[in-house]
Amino acid sequence: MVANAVLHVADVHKNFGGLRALSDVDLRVDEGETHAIIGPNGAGKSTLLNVCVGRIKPDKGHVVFDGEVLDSHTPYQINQLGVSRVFQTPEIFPDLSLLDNVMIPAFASRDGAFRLRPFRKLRLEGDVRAEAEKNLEDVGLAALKDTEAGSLSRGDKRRLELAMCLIQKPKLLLLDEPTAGMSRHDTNRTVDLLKTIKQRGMTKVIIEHDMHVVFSLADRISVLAQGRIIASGKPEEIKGNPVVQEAYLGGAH
Amino acid sequence: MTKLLDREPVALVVFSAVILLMPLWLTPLGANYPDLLQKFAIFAIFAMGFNILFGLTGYLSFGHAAFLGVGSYAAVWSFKLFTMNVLPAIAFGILFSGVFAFLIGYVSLRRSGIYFSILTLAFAQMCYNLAYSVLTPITNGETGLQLTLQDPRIIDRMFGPAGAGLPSTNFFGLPMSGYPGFYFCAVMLIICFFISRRIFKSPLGLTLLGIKSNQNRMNYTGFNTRPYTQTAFVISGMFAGLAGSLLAVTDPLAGAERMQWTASGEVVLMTILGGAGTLIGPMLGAWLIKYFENIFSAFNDATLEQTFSFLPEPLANAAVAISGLFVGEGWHLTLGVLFMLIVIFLPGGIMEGWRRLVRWIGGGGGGKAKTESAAVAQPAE
Amino acid sequence: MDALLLQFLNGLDKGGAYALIALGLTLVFGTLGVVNFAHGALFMLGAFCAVTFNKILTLEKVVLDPEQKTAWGTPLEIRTPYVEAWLGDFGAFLLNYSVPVSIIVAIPVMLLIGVVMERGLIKYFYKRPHADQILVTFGLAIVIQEIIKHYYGANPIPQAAPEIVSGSADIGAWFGLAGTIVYPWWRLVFFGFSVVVIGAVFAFLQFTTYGMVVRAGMRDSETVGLLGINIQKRFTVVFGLAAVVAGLAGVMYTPILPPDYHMGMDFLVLSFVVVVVGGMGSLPGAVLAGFMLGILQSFASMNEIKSIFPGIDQIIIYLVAVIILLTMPRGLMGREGVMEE
Amino acid sequence: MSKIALTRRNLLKAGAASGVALAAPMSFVRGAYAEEFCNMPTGSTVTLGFNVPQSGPYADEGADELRAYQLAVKHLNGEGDGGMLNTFSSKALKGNGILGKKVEYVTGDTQTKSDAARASAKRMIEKDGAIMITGGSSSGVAVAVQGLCQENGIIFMAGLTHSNDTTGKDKKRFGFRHFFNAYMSGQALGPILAEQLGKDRTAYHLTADYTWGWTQEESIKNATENLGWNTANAVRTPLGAGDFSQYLTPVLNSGADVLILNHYGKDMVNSLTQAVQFGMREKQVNGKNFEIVVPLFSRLMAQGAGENIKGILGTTNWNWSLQDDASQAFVKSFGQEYGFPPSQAAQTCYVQTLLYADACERAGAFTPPQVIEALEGFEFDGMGNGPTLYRAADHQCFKDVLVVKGNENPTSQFDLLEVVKIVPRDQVTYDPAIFGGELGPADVKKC
Repeated sequence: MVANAVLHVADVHKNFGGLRALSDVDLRVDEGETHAIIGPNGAGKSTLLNVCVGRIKPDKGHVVFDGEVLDSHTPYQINQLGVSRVFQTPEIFPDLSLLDNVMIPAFASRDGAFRLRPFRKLRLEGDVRAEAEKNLEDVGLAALKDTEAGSLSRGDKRRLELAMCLIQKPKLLLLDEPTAGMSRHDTNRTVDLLKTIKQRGMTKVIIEHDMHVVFSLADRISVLAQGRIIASGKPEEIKGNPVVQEAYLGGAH
Repeated sequence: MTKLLDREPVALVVFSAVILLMPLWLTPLGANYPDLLQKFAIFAIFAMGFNILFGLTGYLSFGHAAFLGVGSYAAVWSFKLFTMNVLPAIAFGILFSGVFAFLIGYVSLRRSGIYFSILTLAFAQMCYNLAYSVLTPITNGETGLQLTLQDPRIIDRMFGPAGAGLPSTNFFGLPMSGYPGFYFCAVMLIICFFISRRIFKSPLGLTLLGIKSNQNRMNYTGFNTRPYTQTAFVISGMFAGLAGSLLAVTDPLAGAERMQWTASGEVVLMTILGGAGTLIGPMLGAWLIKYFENIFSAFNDATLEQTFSFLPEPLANAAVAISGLFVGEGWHLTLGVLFMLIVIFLPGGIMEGWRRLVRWIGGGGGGKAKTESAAVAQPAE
Repeated sequence: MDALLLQFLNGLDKGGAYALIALGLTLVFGTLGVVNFAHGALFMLGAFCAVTFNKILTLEKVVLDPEQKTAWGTPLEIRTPYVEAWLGDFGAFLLNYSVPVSIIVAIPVMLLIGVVMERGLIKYFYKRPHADQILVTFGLAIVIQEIIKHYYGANPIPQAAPEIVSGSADIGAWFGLAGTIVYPWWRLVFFGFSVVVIGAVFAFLQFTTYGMVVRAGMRDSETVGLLGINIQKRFTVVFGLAAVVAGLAGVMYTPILPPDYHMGMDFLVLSFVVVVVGGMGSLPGAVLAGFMLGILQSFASMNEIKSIFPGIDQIIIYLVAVIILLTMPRGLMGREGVMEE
Repeated sequence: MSKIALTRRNLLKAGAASGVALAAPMSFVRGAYAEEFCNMPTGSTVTLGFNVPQSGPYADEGADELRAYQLAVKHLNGEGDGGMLNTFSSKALKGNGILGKKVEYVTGDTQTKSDAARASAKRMIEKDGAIMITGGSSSGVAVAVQGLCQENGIIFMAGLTHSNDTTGKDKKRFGFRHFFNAYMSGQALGPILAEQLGKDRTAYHLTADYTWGWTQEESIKNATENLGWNTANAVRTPLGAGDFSQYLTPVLNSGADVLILNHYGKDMVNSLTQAVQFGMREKQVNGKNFEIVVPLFSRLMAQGAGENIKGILGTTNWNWSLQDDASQAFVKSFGQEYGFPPSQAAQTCYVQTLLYADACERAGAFTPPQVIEALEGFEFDGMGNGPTLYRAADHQCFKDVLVVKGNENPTSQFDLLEVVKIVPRDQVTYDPAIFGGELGPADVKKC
C-alpha cells in the first residue's frame, strides 16, 4: 500500500503569522483513487492544496509525490512531475481562444518546461490541435473553440480549466471545488465527466462542498477541521462517524 | 482575402511589394525622399521588435532605446575600426545589443508589471546619462560618435589607402546613402517581418501570449516562464540593435539622445498607437509618428500662405492662423491630439480601426465577437 | 560636517518636491488604477498658476509716447502697472507676496482642472489597459504643454520669492556656530510647506470618508463599491486632490526653478521612479522614497564622492532604484498584486 | 501649391526608384536627373534650408532665428528696407535674390537633438532641394549637421554654436561659423575680469557635463589662470539637473570667491537663480565681494534669470544696443517687422545668410567649391561686429567680442545687457593649429 501512494503529505505544519493553518496533516492518496477532502470553511483545505503544488512551503514536514520529496520544487517543476490543478477561481487565459487555452498546456507536457523552437509553425501542430479539440469536446465546449475565454460564463470557465488540466494527462489532478457556482445541470455533467476520467485511472484529490458530488465520486474521504484531519476513510465510514457529524455535517446540513 | 493573407508566401509577397514600392505610393503624401523612407523602415523594425516583447508577453519595457543606442555605437565603432562595409556593422550592432539585452533582461525580468518597467527605464537612463558625460571617450558625448579621417579602419586599409574625404558606408561597394540605403533597410524590414510573423505563429508565440494573459496559470501548467520572457526580451533587444545599426548605416553617427527615455517612450507610443500585439500595427504607428515629426514640422507660414492662397484674403489669413497652431513649431500639438483621438475612439490602435473598417465593409455589425476589454486587474486570489 | 549638513538640507528640499509630486501620482495609481503621464503637466500647470497670477498683478497700462522713439523708430511705450496705480502700497505688497498668495488662486484652479480632467477623460479609462492610459495621458500632457508654450513661450519665466524670505538663514547661529550653515530662507519655507501639505493629505485621508475609500480602494476596489458609497464622486475628489497637491508643489517651487512649459516632463520620469521605489499603492512609501532619493542624490553629488565614482551623481537615483527593486520585490512599502500584472 | 504636392522631379525619382526596386541595379537612380552638383538650382528660384529648434528648451531662440532668416530673405529679394545690405562692405548683392534667382526657404525643427536635426537637414536636401543649410542652437547639433553637409556637399552656415569644436577638431570644409567660440570668450573676458575683480581671485567652476561645457571650462580656466587666478575646483553637473543646490552648497565653504557658471540655456537660468538664492551675491570671502560670472550670455537667458542677472559679467556675440550703423540698421528693420529687438542668435543667423548670398554673387555661381573659395579669407565690415575675417584655415569668423554685464537699471524689458567693453579682434585671434582637426576636401558632390 505504501508503495503505490501517489501523494503523501507527511506531517505538514503551516502557520500564517501565528494562525495555525495546518497542523500534523498526514495524508496518503493511492494510485487511481479519488480522494475527497471536506471540511468547514477556513479548515485549511485550500492551503493543503497550495502546499501540494508548491505554492506554499510547509513550515515542517514534507510532501512526497511519486516517490519524490517536493521540498525545493517550484510550481512548474511539480507540474512537470505530473500534478495539475484546477483552482477555486478559474485560472485560464482570458485573452485567448478556448482552443489556444487548451493547446498551451499540451505544449507544456509535450515539450517540457522550456523548449525554444521559434520558427516552428503552429499550423503544423495538427496532433496537438486535434487533441485539444477532443478535450474541449469532452467538456462540452467544442462549439465555442474560437471564442475568447474571458467571455465565458463562470461554469464554462471551470470546465475549460478542467480541459486544460486533463490534456496534460496528469498523474495527479487536484480539484478545488470544481462545481462551485455551476447549475445543477452543469454540475451533473461535470460529475459524469469526472467519473469517466476515473475510469481512465487518473488519481484525483478533490475539495468539494457539495456532498452529492463528494459521495458520487470519492473512493475515500478525509475531513479537515481547524487544520487537522479529524477523520479519514471510505464514504460510508465518514457518513457514520459521529465526530465528523458534529464538527461538520451536522452543522452544515 | 484575409484567409489568403494568412498564407505565408502570399503575406510575404504582399508585404514586400508594399514596402519596396513605398517610394511610389508615398509620393502623393510628400514623404518620398530617402531619409524619411529609411526612417520608416528602421523604426518599423524597432517597433516590430518592441512588439515581440510587449505585444506578446505584456512586459512593458521603458528602456528599449538603450539597445537602439548600443546598436548604433557598435556599428559606428565597426566603421571606425574595421571596415565601411555594413554587414560587420550590423552583425556587431545585433551582437552587442543582444548581449546588453541579455544582461538587462536577466536582472529586470525578476520583477513584473510596473516594477519591470521602472527597472528597464533605470538601466536605459543610466546608459544615456553615462554616454552623455563620463563615457565620452567611447561615445563622444553630446556631439555623437562620428567617423574621422584618423580612424584606423584596418580591413579597408588592407585593400587600399584612405581617400581624401570621409568614406561612406557601403554594401560591397554599393554606397548606403539615398535610395540604395532605403532598399537595404527595406530588405532588412522584410526579413524582420518574416521572423516576427513566424514567432507570432509559432508555439513560442502562443506560449508568450499565455504569459501575457495569465502568468500564474503558466507556472501551474508546467512552464518555466523566465527563459521564455528572457528570449523575447533578447530577440526584441536584437531587433532594436539592428534598427540602431541601420541608423548608423544610413547615417554614420551615433548620438546619446537615442537612448534617452523619450526615445524609449516613443517606441512605446508607436506600438500602442498602431496596436500592440498585432503584426503590422506597430509599424503603422512608427510611420505615423515619423511622418508627423518630419513633414508636419516642416510647414511654415510661407508654405501655409501658399496652400491657402486660393481663399479670399481674410479667410486665408484665418486659415493660416488656425492651421499654423498645428504645424511647424506646433507639430507636437497635432501629435498629442492624435494620440488622444486614436486611443479614445479606437482602443486597440490603428489596427482596431482597420478591423472595424473591414467589419463595416463586410456588412453590418460585427456580431457577438465583440471583445470585451479584459484588462481588469486580475485578483490576486 | 557642515558640508554634510548642508547636503542633508538640500536633500530634504529636493525630497520635499519629489514626495509632493509622487504623492499625487501614487494616489491616482493606487485608488483609481490609472497610470497618469499627465501628472507632470499638473505640476507645471501649478507653476503657471503662479506665473499667471503674477502676470495679472503686473498688467501694465501702455501709453505710447510719440516724442520718444525706440531704437527701431516706433514710439516708445510707457508702462505703468495697474495694481500699483490702483492699490498703492497694498498692490506693492501683493506683488511682493505674489508666489505664496497665488496658492489661494492655485487651489481652486487646480481642483477644477483635476475634476474636469477626471470627469472629461480619465474616468473613461479606469477599465482600459494601462497601455491605453499611458497613450491618452501622454497625449494630454503634450497638448497641455503646447498650449502653455503657445501663450508663454519656451523661455523660463522668473518668479521672485517675497523679499522677507529672499535672503539666507544662518542656521548655524542658532546652535552657536554662526556662519557655518547658511541656507536660503525660501528653501526652508518650501521644505516646511511640503511637510505641511503631506501632513494635510495624510490627515485628510485618515479622518474623512474619502480616506476610507482611498485606503479601501487601494486594497480592493470592488468591495468599496459594495459599501454603498458614491464611489464615482469620491474618485473625482481623489483625482482633484492629486492635482492640487502637484499644483501646490509647482507654485512653491517657482522661485527655485523658473518655470517653463517643459518642466513637467523633466519631473515625470523621476516621479515615476520615486513612486515605484516607494512601492505601488503606498502613500508613506512614496514620501519615504522621495526624501530618501533626494538626500542620496545630494550626497552623491559631493566632490569627495564624485572623485571616487565619476558620474555617480548622474545615475544615483536610477542605481538606487535598481538596487531597491532587486532586493525588495515591491519597493520600500508596496503591497502584493498592485500593478504587477 | 504646398511642398507636399507632386512635383515632376519627385515622380521621376519615385518611378525610377520603384523600377529599381523590382529589377535593375541602383545606379540609374542617379541618372534619372543629371546635375552638376547636389541641388543645383535650375529654375528661377533658389532654396535655402533654415533648420532651427522649434520645440524643446531653445524653442524661443529658434523662433528668433527664424524671424531673422525670414527678414534676410526679404532683404535679399529686395523687399523691406534692406537692413544690413546697406551697410555691408561688399556691394555684390543687388536685392534681386541670389544671382538673379528669387530666394525661397524651407524650415525644419532640430528639437535640439542631433538625430532630429540631421533628419530635418536631410529632408531639406533630399526632398526640398535646399542648396544651403543654416541654423541651430547648440554645438552638438551644429557639429552633427555640419558633418552631414560635408558628406552631401552642401554648404552649412552655422547658427548659434559656441563650442571650440565646431571650427576646431570637428571643422569641415563645407561648414562656416560666424558666431564666436568659448576660446574667444575666455580671451575677451579674462582681462576684464582681472581689471574689475582683481588678479588675486579663486574661481570655482560649475560646468555642464558635455562637450561644450568642457571646452568652455578649459578656455576660461586657461585665460583666468594666465592672469594669476587660482581654480579651487571645477565640478561637472548633469545636463538638465534642474535643482543645482547640491553643487552650490560646496562652493560656499570652498574658499573660492568667484563662481563661474559654464552653463547655457535653462541650466544657466536655474543655476544662476539658485546661486543668487544661496546668498552668493551678498557674500564676502577673503575680504572681497563674492562674484558670479557667466561666460556665455544671451538676452533670452537674461530674461529667464530676471533680477538675478543684474551686474553679472559675461560675453556675447552681439547686442542690439550697439551704436554702429550696421547694428542700428538691423535693429531698425527687425524691430519694425516684429515689434521688438533681435537677439544675438538672430543677428548671427541674419548675417550668415547674407554672407552666403554675397559669396555666391562674388563667385558668380552656386557651385559649392567656388562659394567656399569666396568665403575663405573673406574680409568684410558693416555687419555689426566691426571688421571681420572669415579665416580660411578653420572657417571661423574673427571679429570684436562684447564683454557685457546684466543691466542694473534697464530702461525697457529688452534692455537687459550693458556693454562693458568691446574687445578688439586681435586680442581674441588665435592660432588655428591649437585645436587640430582637418577641413577635408571641397569636392563637388551629386545627390
